[in-house]
Amino acid sequence: MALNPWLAISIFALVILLFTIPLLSLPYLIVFPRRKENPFRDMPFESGQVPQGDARHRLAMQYYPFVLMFVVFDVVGMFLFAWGISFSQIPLDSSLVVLIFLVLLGAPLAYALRLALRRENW
Amino acid sequence: MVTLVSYIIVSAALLGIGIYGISVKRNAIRILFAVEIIVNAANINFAAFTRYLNPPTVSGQVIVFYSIAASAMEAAIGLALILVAFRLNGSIDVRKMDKLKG
Amino acid sequence: MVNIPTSPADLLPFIISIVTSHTFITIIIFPGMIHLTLVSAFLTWYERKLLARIQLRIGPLYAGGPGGILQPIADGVKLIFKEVILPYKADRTLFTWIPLVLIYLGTLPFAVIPFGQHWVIANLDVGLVFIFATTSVFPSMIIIFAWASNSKYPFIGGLRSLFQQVAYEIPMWISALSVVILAGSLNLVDIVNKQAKIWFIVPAFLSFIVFFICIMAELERLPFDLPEAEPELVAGWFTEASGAIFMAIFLALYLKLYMMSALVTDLFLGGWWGPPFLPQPVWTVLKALVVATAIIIPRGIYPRIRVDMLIRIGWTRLLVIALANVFITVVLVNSGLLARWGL
Amino acid sequence: MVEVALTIPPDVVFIAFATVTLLAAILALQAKELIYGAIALGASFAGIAGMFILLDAPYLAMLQIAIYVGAVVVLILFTIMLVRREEGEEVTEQRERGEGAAGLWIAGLLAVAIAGVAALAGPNLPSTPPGNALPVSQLGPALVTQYPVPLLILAFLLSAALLGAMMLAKVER
Repeated sequence: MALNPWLAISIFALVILLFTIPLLSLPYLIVFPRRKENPFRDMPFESGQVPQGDARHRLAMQYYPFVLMFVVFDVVGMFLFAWGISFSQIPLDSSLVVLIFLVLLGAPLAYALRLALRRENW
Repeated sequence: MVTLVSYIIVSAALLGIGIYGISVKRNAIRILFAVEIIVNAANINFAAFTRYLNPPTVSGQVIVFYSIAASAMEAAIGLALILVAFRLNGSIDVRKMDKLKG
Repeated sequence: MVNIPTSPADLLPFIISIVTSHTFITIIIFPGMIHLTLVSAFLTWYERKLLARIQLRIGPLYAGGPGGILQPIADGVKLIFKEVILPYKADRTLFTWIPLVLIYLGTLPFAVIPFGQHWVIANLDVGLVFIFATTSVFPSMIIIFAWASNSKYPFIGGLRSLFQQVAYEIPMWISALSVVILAGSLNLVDIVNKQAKIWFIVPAFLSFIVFFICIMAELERLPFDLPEAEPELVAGWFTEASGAIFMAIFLALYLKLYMMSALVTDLFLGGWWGPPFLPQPVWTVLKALVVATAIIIPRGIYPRIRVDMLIRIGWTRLLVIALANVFITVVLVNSGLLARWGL
Repeated sequence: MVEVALTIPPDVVFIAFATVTLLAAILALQAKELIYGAIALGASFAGIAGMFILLDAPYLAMLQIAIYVGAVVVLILFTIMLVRREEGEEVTEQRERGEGAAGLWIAGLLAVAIAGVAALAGPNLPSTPPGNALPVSQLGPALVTQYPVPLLILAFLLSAALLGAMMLAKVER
């Protein structure tokens, strides 16, 4: 007997909730009501140093181009998957479009990488 | 009973929320949120209309495909612009982006 | 169809019919929760024992059973009753509930991973994309958790984790694409059924290598464990996690390890296919454990690589190799070389 | 015994997804901290993905989650963390009097107008979808045989966006 797969997934999701909610409610039920303020215990862990300044400081720019490239290639990946499922049903000359698509994206990717890997840009 | 009209109503409500965000908010990132919400409202309509077409077709789904890709790129460019504006003005408040004002 | 009982006499048959139904067994017992809890607990013990053996130590020993195999239970009891320390100015809501989301993201993909012809929770047509969609939510949750704990080590670790997972996700997908082209389906049951005659590791060997390297990076395993480099960052993005929260994150990470191993098994190593003296699910679990061993062993052997090398490998080498694999696969499929295996 | 078919009741699920989508969209615009706003935006997109599943477009749903929740939200979080002030202050939303009410009025009017027109046209619109939905494998052929030109234009769009955003964000020297 086959259930609708999405229904099965939602039942599974509910079951996970039943298993994990008790685990993570414990801090709310046991720990947090009895907390006493203790500035030394709640200090962020920095190997014994006294923390200086805010931890959420402005982060380094050098990771930004890679996140950008990820967004672009996420889209490309999803398009390629849609083409890949039905590769055998598509005539080969139609698949040429995908080849052109990838070639068109190749040069920008190379240039973007060149920009991204130069440390003085960020 | 879920009909085509229910999807259109949800989409119209999302459009309303998005337009409210664009017209009232001052934070550039929130305006970007609002634009994304509006694009998604349109996507719901495309997917709903193509599902209710007879004979069935996937054209609407393909349009949503391109629309999602385009709006992801729009977010990338928009956020880069916000970064530049922050670097120039020290703020992402759109009312303060008035360098051209005499 | 479900028979709702109307009289007390019907209650017992009703419960029996529910408990013996395919849905209940798959969700609660076999590919579902009990199996997952047991295997992920086993993996925590197994990793410690294996690393100890590699480094000529003994490892867990005293917790009972052969070789201290009950160690995970002792650990779990200890961690549940430990105090949860909330760092100064941390965001309490996000700090306590993001681990739940992480467990969710680690467990939900098992809904579509088949362990046997019928041992699958949901026979979903877009199964593979479902897995990729759920795993792609990991990086944002990690960076939010790191931000919420308001401490410097977690924040740096979270950033590293983010850009590492982001860099290796794309080559991973694209190397899986050649499997999709070979099988002509995104349904994992169909993909494994196509491997009855030949495992996809043979026609798509390079893809397998790329995929394996990418999941090592996705799982933050050595030599790619920069996000939790102990000498530099204490414990990376979960430095501030303690007690039940630490346990939840730990569980989520081991679930993800097992999930990726099972995924490799189903995509490349023929899933449940094997000599018929063992039942199908046993083959899948055994192969997945072998893959997990292969993922764990480098932790005892190799040093970690540098950040810039990590980026270079991911975005230049692996992406190009993965794209080249797609073309190799297209040529292979079209040349008819694989026709004798029905591909 | 009463036999009941175990299926998804579409009305309940639709209402649940619609509520999640709309409430999360409102929260995305109104949450005090931008980080919470970004998370709420992700939840809203996930709700829309649920609606795509109800509309028998599971591939679109997965695309929505992978691209929006997986990639765009990461980019937004990253930008939020980059534009924080040094002293840790978020940009405040100060608003002149009457502005919020006016925006709400216009947006509400527009939404009600569209919904009203749709409801008036309701009897003429099809109320039930045609029997079988098309399988996922129909999407690929439509993409490369019916719409190849948009695909190539998309390649230009992607490269322009990638290089443009990178050139904008890089430090001028």
